[in-house]
Amino acid sequence: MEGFEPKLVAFLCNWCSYSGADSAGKAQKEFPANIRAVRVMCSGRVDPQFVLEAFKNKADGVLILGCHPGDCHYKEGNYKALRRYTLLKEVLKPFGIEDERLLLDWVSASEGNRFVEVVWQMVNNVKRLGPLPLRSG
Amino acid sequence: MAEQIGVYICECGPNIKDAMNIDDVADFAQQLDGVIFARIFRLLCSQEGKELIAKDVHEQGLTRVVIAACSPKEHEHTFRKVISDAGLNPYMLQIVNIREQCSWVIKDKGRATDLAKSMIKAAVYRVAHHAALETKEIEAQPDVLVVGAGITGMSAALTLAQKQRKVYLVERSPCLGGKVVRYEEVFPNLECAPCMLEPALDEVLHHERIEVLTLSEINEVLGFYGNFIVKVTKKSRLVDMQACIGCRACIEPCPVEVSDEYNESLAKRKAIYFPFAGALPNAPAIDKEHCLRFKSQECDLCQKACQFAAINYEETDQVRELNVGAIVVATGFDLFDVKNASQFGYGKIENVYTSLEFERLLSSTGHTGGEILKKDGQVPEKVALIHCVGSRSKKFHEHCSGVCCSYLVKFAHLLKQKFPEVSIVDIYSDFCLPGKQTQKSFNDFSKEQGVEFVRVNDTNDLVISEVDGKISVKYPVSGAQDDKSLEKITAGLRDLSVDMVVRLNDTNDLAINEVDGKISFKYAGSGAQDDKSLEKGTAGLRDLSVDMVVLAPAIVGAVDAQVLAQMLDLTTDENGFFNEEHSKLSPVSTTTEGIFIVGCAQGPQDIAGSVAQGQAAAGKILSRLVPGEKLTLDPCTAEVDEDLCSGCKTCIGVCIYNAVCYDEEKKRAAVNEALCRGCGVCVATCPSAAITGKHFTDEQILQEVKGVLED
Amino acid sequence: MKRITINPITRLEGHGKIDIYLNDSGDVDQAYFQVPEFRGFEKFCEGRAAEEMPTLTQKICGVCPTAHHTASSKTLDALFSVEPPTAARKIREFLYNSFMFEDHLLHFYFLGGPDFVVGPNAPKEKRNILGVIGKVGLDIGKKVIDMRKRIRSINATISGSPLHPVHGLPGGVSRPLTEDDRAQMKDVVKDVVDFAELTLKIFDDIVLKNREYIDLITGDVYKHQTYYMGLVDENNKVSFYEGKIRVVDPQGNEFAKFEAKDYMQHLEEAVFAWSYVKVLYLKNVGWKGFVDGKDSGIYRVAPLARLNVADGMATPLAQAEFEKMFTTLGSKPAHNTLAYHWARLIEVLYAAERMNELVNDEELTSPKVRNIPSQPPAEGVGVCEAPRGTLFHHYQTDDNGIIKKVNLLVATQNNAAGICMSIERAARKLIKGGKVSDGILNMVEMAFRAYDPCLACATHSLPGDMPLIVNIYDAKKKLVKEISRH
Amino acid sequence: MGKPKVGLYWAAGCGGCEEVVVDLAEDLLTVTGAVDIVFWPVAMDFKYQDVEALKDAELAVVLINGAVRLSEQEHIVKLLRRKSKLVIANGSCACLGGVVGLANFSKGIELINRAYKEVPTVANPLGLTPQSVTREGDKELELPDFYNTVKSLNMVIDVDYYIPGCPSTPELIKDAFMAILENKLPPKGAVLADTRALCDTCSRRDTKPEKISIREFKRVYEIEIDPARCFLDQAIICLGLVTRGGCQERCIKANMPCRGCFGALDNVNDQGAKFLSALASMMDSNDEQELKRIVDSIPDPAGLFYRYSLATSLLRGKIDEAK
Repeated sequence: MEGFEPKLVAFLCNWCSYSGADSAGKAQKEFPANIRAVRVMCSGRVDPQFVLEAFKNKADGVLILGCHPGDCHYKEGNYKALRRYTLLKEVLKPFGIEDERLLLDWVSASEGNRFVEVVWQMVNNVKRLGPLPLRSG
Repeated sequence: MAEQIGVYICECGPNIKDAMNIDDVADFAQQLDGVIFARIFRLLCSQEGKELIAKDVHEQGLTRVVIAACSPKEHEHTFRKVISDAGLNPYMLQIVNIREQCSWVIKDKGRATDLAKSMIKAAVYRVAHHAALETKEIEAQPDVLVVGAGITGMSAALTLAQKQRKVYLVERSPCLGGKVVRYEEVFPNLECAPCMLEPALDEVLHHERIEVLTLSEINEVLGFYGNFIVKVTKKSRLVDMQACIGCRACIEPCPVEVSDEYNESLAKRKAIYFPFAGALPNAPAIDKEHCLRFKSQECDLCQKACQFAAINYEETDQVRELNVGAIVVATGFDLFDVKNASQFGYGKIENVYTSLEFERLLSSTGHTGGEILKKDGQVPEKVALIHCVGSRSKKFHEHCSGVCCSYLVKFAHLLKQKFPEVSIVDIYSDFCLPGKQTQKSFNDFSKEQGVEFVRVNDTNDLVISEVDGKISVKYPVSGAQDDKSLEKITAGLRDLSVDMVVRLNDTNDLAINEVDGKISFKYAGSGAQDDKSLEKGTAGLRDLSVDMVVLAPAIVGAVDAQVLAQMLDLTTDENGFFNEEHSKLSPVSTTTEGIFIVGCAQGPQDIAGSVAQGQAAAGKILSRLVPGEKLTLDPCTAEVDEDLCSGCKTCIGVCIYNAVCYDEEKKRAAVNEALCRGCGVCVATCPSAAITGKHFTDEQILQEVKGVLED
Repeated sequence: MKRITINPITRLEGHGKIDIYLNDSGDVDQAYFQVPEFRGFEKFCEGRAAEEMPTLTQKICGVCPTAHHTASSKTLDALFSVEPPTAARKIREFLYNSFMFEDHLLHFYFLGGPDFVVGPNAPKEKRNILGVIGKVGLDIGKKVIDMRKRIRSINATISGSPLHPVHGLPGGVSRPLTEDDRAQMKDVVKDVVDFAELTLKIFDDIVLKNREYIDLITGDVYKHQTYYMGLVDENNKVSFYEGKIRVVDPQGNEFAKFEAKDYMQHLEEAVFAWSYVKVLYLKNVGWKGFVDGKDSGIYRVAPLARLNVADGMATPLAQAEFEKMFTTLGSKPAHNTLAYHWARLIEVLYAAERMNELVNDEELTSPKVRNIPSQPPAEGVGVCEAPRGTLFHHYQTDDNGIIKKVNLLVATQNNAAGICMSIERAARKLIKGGKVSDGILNMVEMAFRAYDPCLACATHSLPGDMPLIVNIYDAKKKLVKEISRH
Repeated sequence: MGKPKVGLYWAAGCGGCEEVVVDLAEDLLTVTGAVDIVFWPVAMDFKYQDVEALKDAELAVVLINGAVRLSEQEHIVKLLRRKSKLVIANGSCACLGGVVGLANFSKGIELINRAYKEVPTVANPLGLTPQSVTREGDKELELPDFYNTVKSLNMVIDVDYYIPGCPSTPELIKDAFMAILENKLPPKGAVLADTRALCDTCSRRDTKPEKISIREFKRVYEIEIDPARCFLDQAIICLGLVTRGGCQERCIKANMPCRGCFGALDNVNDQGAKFLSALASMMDSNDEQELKRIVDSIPDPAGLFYRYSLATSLLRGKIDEAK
């Protein structure tokens, strides 16, 4: 997809991933302007409706980033996220939304590098897929 | 009235200004709905910056504020305070992180500008839906309940018992001091435990703000941080502690004899008894379970024997209701029940002891008065000390109890002191001697006894060098290794070996039997043994003969921790220890705020560790439960709308803080703001969208999503 | 040339449209019956869980959902190779008869009946249930409404909803009946036979005692020599819930008798670009166009057809009426389309009698109403007699019971060709010299109304679109006359 | 002025919701006594033409059931909107898209091809499919266009009130009529049913534990279903907790789980996603592989969670193919 600049929404948990993004920033590591960060207290706060709303509002991809398993500030919030995500992935299949357009991953507060890697990876995947063609008519 | 949103864009020196067309951004922000102005300022976190905002709030009548600057992690609190001091609700603020997540990371100026615009748009959309939130305060009870009067509980209690604060110290047994008070000498420096504890025991007993409740147990805990209501049953001692002087005249006449749990059931006690000589409080207790009077027989021998009319058969159990703000759980440990590992022959073979039993043998307050004798009254000639019984093994418990090696060294030392001739076989798979002094004492004891454990395990002796581009590691030999990489060792040190060291992969593979009055061992040998008699040994089973065995069983959580865990909404791990809130950052807190776990209730500890944890928990409590002060609650909690809630209970199962409860009357869920941490898991889960996550409502988040995506 | 567009047709379940072309002398040159509706259940049921099919396919039609639910449940029995326990079989059959009873009455009193009861030429605002009530009196009207209500309430007790049952499972039903349920059912069932007979009496008084109507019924405006198809029990008696499918030729000789699973060897569908309805015909005779007779594969189903293919009714009172009808009509098979109304009421009586038999059956309340499937699902066909004709469901699934392929042959599809012919014939016979009136056009509509067609079913699409309009166009499609029925 | 004029219309719906109007039984007489029904194709001979003859807003209210699938339906609901003061969406199809909305998992053309070309019984050598306009000699026959996407009523016209359900209930319809007659209507846009989820009135609620832990979901045909116990506690998927009440627990009483026909509650934008979120919280594992296994025990989750609401879900159905 030449010249296509996807829009990605990233739901970042306040304690790990948002700080992870900040530490990438503090280290002045370049990351793509395609990412639109939305801060939530916990990845477990991310209602599957948010993901669908993002797609509905023309997001080409959605990331949910939380604390690594076992490190959740709220003990099990990220596991709740993982459960929903696993089921959501299955539910999205008949909607024809490609797997790579939605990603749940773990980024800790210190993992600025990892944040940047995950984000670039996602942006490149979605660039390959092109814009999300929502149902018309 | 229409919203008046003020947008501030911080240049952050050059950090933001140079990375984007900041004027474009401001012009763009200016156009957004509800925005009455967008100002650019050099450094908003500076004094002038703060004053500028405060001034605008007053003069421009701002109702909401958006600040595009650095990460909210840096200055959200700063700016909340600024607008709140200026008379605006602190939650009418939205920070836009255009530094860490824009100017510092987007190298293309044009793109950075566009991103900043959409981030600010999202913030303006969001802030328009912010609600004023009030920080709630609740009355808090500064008094504290400490469960367990061992050394941990006592140190917590003593630290807590300050002015205007009462501490209830609840102990199940008749006496204070837990297990430690029943040890003779404790490692590393062989202090006399009872002597060490005596002042503390005394202070606890006579402290005006500590109420000791012996023979007492918790039956019910209600409420939450700052306001727990605890029901405690205080069993009747039947002995008036004021009247009793502890003369022991009542003990002898008692016709009943039962196994003495305070001497690890190695001896017998009466139905009226002192747990051990010198147990405090210094008064006996009557064990209703065995006392004849309570088996409807006529007996008042102890009462007759008492010169002080201290014995009162009429005393009844009472239930106390305590109102406390916090609870410290110091319920200690039990030992792994070695009967569950039959290979050790424990319980079947005489003279096979657990470490706690051996402590009682060593103790001058024990039934032998400190004499170490075999059952036949003879002095042992050869004693085996066995590490890691039921621990560090997938078969039983995987954890390392951390103290056994140390006290086994102590045992070896004390044995040698008493009987220089005794030979000791120390059977171990690894030595764990952490801390400042234990290794030293290990070395000292060994030398002083002329015992030399021939095993170098000090990595400081390693020599690492580069040889032909490869790394070569040279290290001193160990005389006793089964490690293949150590096969070719020189045996130079062997001759020095006096006592035998046998190294096994897993001491749980041992088999101990009785063969004509002797205890026989079978263990898997490892081929290379540092023992003359076994020098030519090849791998396989070896026989070796001793006449006393001391086992070091795993330290596990108190057997009935589960019961308490249920009452306190705590969880325990597979070893019976209570789970802490965070293994590193909050080791003594739990997921139930206001309930703390300390000492061996939390995990295996030595005495110092236990005391430190007791005091740590006390410190946490003292810092927040201040007499006369209220507890402030973060307003960003969840809230249930009863008109929408169907009582489906889905939210209740997902809250690990037990902050959401089900009102059986109304058939509705309700959030306890004092317990809610605002994670929002229940909000996302509620199928009726009946729960609002304050300051992170669906609407607020969706507005932000809409904003960042809009073209 | 003029075109009369009848769009849409009314007092039926479903969307229908009629185009009548008049030649210059004003006589009918050609008439088309179109169904402008389609939904595509065959496709969107793919991927669904098999056990959901009874409650999915019933949404094909809100008038005969019980027929789809039952056919679908039987298809699941076959799909999972599991037999329902006797009690479950009887619960299903009771519900089915109760449903037929109510559905047929709905047609007589609400849809088809008004044409006779208030008359084909009555003002249109009278040609409906309210007009019927006006004619037969409020007492009977209340009886009708009350009976329907009570029937619906026991259907709800048995199957969950008065409209869309939910109890069907492979190998049985989700809930056994209690003695309380039986008591409630008995309290309704005690009146159903009387009510059926009352209805037959109304039909007798209003229709059969009326020379004009008899001529209309026996006359050749509404007559076609076709094959007939219907379900019969082991004694070749009419059966709604189960049995073999029997086909007779226009002379009444058995042409075929087969099991549901063999339906593909006997039936085929034709597609027309000008209608959403697929037209069924007998594969082994073939499609010869919209013509009747022995050489045309066109066959008809539903009440009259069921009676035509059967040797009689399984219950005494209905048997007597059966004999009376064929004697009156003078031939078996009877080809008189309007006799559908009569046959329908005889089926009402049969259903009433059958309900009486079942409600007193000891086994009805046995707690054992399910056999849990033990075989992996694969493929199944199920059949039952819907009020409007023979209904086939056919599913294929993967091992996990996820639907892979669906085929549905639905009641009115069987009659589609017959309806087309009947409408055209009626139009030809009734419209002469360009003379059309509201009454005449209503009599054209009576030609399809007799079938009680469900065009929703016919297209597995959603019924009931626009009211009937008649426009007369000249050959250049200029509106020359708009017929208002006021 | 005379009695208020009322119309009933049936678009892409099974028509069950009009049967429900008939099920008003004796109340039907009350209602018909209080109003003039001037348009009701299934039961009366008033015609499309009669509707056009009406003045704008002459009707007091029209009850429309069914979704919008064909051009003709869109045309008529727009006409009715013009002719009526109030429009009430009656039943799941009109409110949510209903079962017919499941077609949005396919493309329109796939539905046509399956029905007219692929099914085993069809004999269609020419590969004909229905056409908007067909020439038969000198004659021209029209059919309405078949849309690619099923729409709910409010995607096509402005809707004043909603009565959900598949089908809706006589009680709800009667209440609606009474509210209109007595001028006691709630604010525009209201759903005229319960404000809480089905669990609120479910006879099994008290048997639902505070924590449900599911390691494998069960299908209704696989197990004997306890007639008194919460379905979810039996690992059977029941949409009651995400579905508006008012249905009188029809399915529950028949010992079958809720399938969601009354749609979601006021603050929920996507019934399927919300249910997914609640259900996932009951899946008892933190391990990815194990969770996948648990999810695999749900047959056709999307079809189940969006059973009645796909057409009105946030994504509305399967996305188009990339250009």
